[in-house]
Amino acid sequence: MIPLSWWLTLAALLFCISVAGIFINRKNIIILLMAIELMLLSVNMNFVAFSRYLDDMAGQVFVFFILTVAAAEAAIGLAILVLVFRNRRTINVAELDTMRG
Amino acid sequence: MITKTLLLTIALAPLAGAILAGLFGRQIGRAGAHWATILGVALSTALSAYVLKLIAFDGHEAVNMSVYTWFRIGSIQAEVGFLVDALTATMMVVVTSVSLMVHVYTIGYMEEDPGYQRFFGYISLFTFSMLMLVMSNNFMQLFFGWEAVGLVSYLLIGFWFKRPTAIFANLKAFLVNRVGDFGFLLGIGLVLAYLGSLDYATVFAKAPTLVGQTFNPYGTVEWAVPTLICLLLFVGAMGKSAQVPLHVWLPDSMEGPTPISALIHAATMVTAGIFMVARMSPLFELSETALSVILVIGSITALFMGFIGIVQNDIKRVVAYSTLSQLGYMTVALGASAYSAAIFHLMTHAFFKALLFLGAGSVIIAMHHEQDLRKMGGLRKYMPITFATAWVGTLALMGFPGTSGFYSKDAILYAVGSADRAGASFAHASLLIGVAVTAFYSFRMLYLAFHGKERFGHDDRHGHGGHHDHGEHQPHETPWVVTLPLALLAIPSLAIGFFTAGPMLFGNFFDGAIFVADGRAPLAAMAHHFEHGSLSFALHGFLTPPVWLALLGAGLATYIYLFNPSIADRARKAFAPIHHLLERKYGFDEFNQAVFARGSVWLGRAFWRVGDQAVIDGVIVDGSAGTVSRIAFAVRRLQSGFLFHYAFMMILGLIVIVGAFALLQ
Amino acid sequence: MSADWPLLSLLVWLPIAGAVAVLVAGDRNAGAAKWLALLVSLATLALCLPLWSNFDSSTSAMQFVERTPWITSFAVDYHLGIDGFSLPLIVLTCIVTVLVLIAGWEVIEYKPSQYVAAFLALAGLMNGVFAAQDALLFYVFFEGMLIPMFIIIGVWGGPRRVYATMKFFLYTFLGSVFMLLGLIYLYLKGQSFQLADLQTMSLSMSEQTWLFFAFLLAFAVKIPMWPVHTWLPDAHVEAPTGGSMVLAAVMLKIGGYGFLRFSLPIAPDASAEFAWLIIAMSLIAVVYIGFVALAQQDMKKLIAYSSISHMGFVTLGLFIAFALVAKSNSPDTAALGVQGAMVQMISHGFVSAAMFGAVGVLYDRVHSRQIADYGGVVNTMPWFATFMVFFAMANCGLPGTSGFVGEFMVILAAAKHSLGIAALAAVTLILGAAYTLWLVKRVIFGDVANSQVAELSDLNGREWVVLGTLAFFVLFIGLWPAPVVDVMQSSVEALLRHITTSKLMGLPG
Amino acid sequence: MNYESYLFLALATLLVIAAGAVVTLRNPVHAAMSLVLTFFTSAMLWILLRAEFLGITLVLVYVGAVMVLFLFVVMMLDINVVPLREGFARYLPVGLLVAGIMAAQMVAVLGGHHFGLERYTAPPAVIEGSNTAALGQLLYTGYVYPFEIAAVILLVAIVAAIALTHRRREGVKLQDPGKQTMVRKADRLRVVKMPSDTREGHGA
Repeated sequence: MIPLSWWLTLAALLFCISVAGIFINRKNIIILLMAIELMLLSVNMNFVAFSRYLDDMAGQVFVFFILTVAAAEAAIGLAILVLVFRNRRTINVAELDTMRG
Repeated sequence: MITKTLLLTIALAPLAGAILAGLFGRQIGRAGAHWATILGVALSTALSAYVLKLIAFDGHEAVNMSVYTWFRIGSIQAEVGFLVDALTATMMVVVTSVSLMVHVYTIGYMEEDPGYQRFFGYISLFTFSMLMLVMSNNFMQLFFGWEAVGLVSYLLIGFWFKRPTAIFANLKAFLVNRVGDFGFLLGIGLVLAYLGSLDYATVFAKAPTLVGQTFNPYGTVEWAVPTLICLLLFVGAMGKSAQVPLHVWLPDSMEGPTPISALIHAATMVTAGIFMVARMSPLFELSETALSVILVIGSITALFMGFIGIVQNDIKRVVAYSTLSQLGYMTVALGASAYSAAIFHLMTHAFFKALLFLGAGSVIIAMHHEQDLRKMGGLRKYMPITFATAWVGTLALMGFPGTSGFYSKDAILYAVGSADRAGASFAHASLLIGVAVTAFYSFRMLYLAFHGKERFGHDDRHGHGGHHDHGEHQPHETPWVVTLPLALLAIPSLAIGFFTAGPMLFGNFFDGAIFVADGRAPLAAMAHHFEHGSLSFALHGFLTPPVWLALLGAGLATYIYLFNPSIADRARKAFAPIHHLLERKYGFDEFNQAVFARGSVWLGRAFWRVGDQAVIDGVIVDGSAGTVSRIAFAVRRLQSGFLFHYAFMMILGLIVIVGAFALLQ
Repeated sequence: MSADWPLLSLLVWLPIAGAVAVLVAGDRNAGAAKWLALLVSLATLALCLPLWSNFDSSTSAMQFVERTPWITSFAVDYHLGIDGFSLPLIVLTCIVTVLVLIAGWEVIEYKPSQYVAAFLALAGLMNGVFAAQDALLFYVFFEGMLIPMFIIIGVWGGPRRVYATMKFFLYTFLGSVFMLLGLIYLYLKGQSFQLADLQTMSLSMSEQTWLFFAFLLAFAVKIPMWPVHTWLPDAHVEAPTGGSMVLAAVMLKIGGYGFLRFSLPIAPDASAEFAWLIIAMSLIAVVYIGFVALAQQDMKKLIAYSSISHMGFVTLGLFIAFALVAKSNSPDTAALGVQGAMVQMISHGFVSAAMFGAVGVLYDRVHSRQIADYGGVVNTMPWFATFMVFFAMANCGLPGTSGFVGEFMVILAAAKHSLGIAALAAVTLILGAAYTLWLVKRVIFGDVANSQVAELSDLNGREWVVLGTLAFFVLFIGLWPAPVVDVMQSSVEALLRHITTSKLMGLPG
Repeated sequence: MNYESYLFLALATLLVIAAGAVVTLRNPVHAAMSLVLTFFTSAMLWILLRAEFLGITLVLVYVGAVMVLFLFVVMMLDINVVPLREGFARYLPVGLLVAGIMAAQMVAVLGGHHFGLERYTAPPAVIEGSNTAALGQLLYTGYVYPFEIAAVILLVAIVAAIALTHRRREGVKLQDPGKQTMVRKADRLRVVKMPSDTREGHGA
């Protein structure tokens, strides 16, 4: 049988990969957005695993909501990305630092 | 009958004159100004004489009344009131009469001066302040008069405010007086602290309770309270009567016009200190040490200031240093508990010193404001009256038997001789030498100015001859307005001693006012010579050492300055170092200027630069503001605007939290 | 004018209403605005007459009391009342306000109506401070008063005015915040903001110590006492003449008044305990600041430092009273000390206002405050010189002027306590004379220094009125201080009786 | 080790590889594609966990909508990839190191010790009733308000996305039927008086 710890480890790995992703390519916003999607996925993984092992549907309901929010977030993220591109002609994070302190 | 209105008129008449002349000078014009003030002072003189007659001859007892309450706080109260007894009456007469002479004299002296009305306003304001000081019956009003007199002397010394030396001298005079007042106020504070009241009557009544008390400033040091109080009060007297450490302002005050030198810096204000000590005799009698200190300081002043008098070339400065020396004599008299002798000398000195000053002023007018003795000589042909009166003044100053100076100075010498206090012998010796020195410099001045060949001749006329028309460069006698006061002052300089010596020194004239501890009879020695009247005492005088010394000094001066002037130059070269020392007045001025004046300004600048700006402002106030902005700037750089920086920080935070969670498990 | 008129509320709100009216009148007709303001200030001054005449100086209880609930939830009342301490200060405020309005008549061209309105508001608030008997109401007026002054210095000031006014505001505000903490603590402990209750509330020693230091910080900045004084010279140098006059004449007194109303009665034991600290700070203020004043090149700065030195006497007078009462139990000398402090405050109000007024007269003509730019002013402005010398004499405490009365009393009281303190305090006689008369020598006396001094014109009518009135008061109090002293005597005795009864009474330390 | 665990391991490794590809691939389109693969694998894993409704939703919502959006955006914006990759090599070690530390920490916390079989017994292999019904049951009773709010969030997201990116570009010719119908004769017709040009000489 698959112990719960395997699932959690898997989700943790996913999470770390997305963190690495953010660290590695610092310049491309799209990859960043994807990495965030990946993080959300790993969180959902945990939820589902827990709901399964604790036999409590609440976890899955929560995943449901996370999905909606994630979708909304991705949509707006990309909209902003498009706008940034239109105004700045680039999405290279290194060149977008006008909002500094 | 002495009533309050009488005393008020005496005090306020000069004030009214002062206000009229001072504030409304332009309206009432020059004549109006001097008439208003002269009338005021004349009225005051007449009434003072009347009061003196009542007290001295008609046996009117002392009057002590309060005019109005200044403030009352519980048991402590300060009033403005008058105490008129023999001492006050004498002082009133001296002050008002000399002031009257000076007022008349000023008409001539300040004739062409633009500030004519202002000057008259000031001298009658001075008379008012001096009267308030003399007539007061409590310490508060005494202090009021004390400082008011200092103020007027400040205004008068700096009368010609265009002259930088004058406005330097008046600032110096005021500040040195203030140093004296600093001690004086502390003395008054202690009097209030230990005797609970400011009123003379209660203070003198409770004075004996002070004897046993001690004051310990710190640790085990014990100071006798009466000595402490008396010394502090004497510091005030030193400031006002220009005793040695605080004498530096008097020579400089010659910057003021001559009338005020006569009035303030010879006759009245400088004697305020002597009057105060005499008035406080019940306190001073309690402390032996205080009296010896007074004795020593007085003798130092008398002797060493006399020496400086010898080397002075400015006619007014010679007389100024002679005043300093005579004040030393009076202080020594006080030190020897011979308060009546001190007051007696104060009175006689007021007359003949005023005479000498006004004489000098008359010479200055004649020489068109030339004050240097080396440019004078042989004036006796041109100014007979001034010459005669100058001789009278000099004889009185020297103490020639019969003159008033002789009686008062001998009284002091006898008192010091018989005093058995610590420092009395030193004082006696220095006074004796002082007599010779006094005679020497007064005759030196007389001869340089009036005798010998005319040194104001034609050779250096071109120096500042420009503005004179040549016909009139011969000096001529000053108008009657100037010579009349000289004559009037010459009479008391000669006669007053002869008549008043008896009653004042040995009679019970001062009984109510001056208190001498019963163990001491300073003037007993002199009394025994004085049984059969002052004339015989005068003749007897010729047999006593002081008169010989005086004649010796006079003779020496006569020989040097009349017959063989070259000796003076050779002497100057021979004793060059001493001469140099005397020239620079023992370095007091340079010392004060360097240490106190520049020192305190430097200290002020140091406190300000370092204390205020660097420490308080720099570090604490602006400093804290500065650090806040520095921190803010540092934190600002954290927000670099780059997305990945923010991401890193989030993730690092996460790692730390998870790490902490993991460790804490 | 029987006492049923709400005199105190009128005194507080009439000027403020006047200010609003003047603002409404606006800059269009500046002349009307200025005349209206003068009218209002004269009316306020007129109100002081019935106040003084109906004041019963035999009792130390509060008089002309007005009390209505204000913030009921916190038991805060709109509670006004005056006793011996407040009355002279209110009268001083009204007089100085009238004079300041006259002084700044033609000088201010930039937005004159707002300038005048600010002063009226300031007057009302200051009267409020002196009349407030409710701690919170006092605090509201205490803080409110800063705003008009902040504007006056900030808008019509000199070149570095922003720095000066910011420093002035933050400094005072920092201090008063701690006072607010104290007040809140007291409220929580005693459920009331009334001063009377606070004063009678029994507090343990540690509470008192904390409260004492909270009040000390608030009022030390205000007086200003030695370490926290550096805002005053900057504020004075940059403030316009009128602002300087009011700041020196009245606002410094609120610190002293605060000690009398708050620190001493509410925390008597702590005050007694730390009296030595305050005495030391005051003596430093007198001597140290005296020397600093000697080294100044700017006239206003010199006078500002001199007022710090003079205010040192106030705190000295107040806190010797403790030592005197405790050690040598002579209540009369203690009363002398406190009276000396009060008289010193009032006289310094007139003298420093006059000195700043005088410098203002010169500044209006030559637009410079540096001593070096002047010399021989007496030749072209004889009457001004007379006034200046008179006020200089008052500033260095010459008897016959009010400057002397306060210092005389405090030094005498100090002498009873310890000669050393009296000696240090008396140093001001020499230092005060030194820096003031040196200033007079360099500015007034001497030959005409430069062309500007040559074409100076003597005082005009307006300046005559201002300097004349101030001279009258300085001379009056100098020659006859009895009326001022008698008004305060019963309150002083009540205060001394109050502060000598310890508040500990068996409470834990 | 039964069949289920083998399946799990296979899918897990595939998932990890796909996720690794997402973050490391050079071309954003390839990254998007590998993200799609990741979502598919995780859907399968969820079904393994008997959460089939969510698996399907995941595929529908994410792969269907979100990834399409991504691809759409990636292709629309002609992104010059080169500069975007600059820091890749330099930061690789740091990234891996940080990820490694985190992974180690998490595994230490989530490892067998806490969440092993003995703590969480294996769930029953078979569950009666459909997962969707159970989810629906819960959703429409206990979580009605959150459900409504989720709907509103989606609406807001839609409106926001449109509002942000919508722009009115001038110079775009488009018809406005409303205006067309309200036209009156005067707007279109203008009567001009012209001199009649007779034959000889072209008019006066």
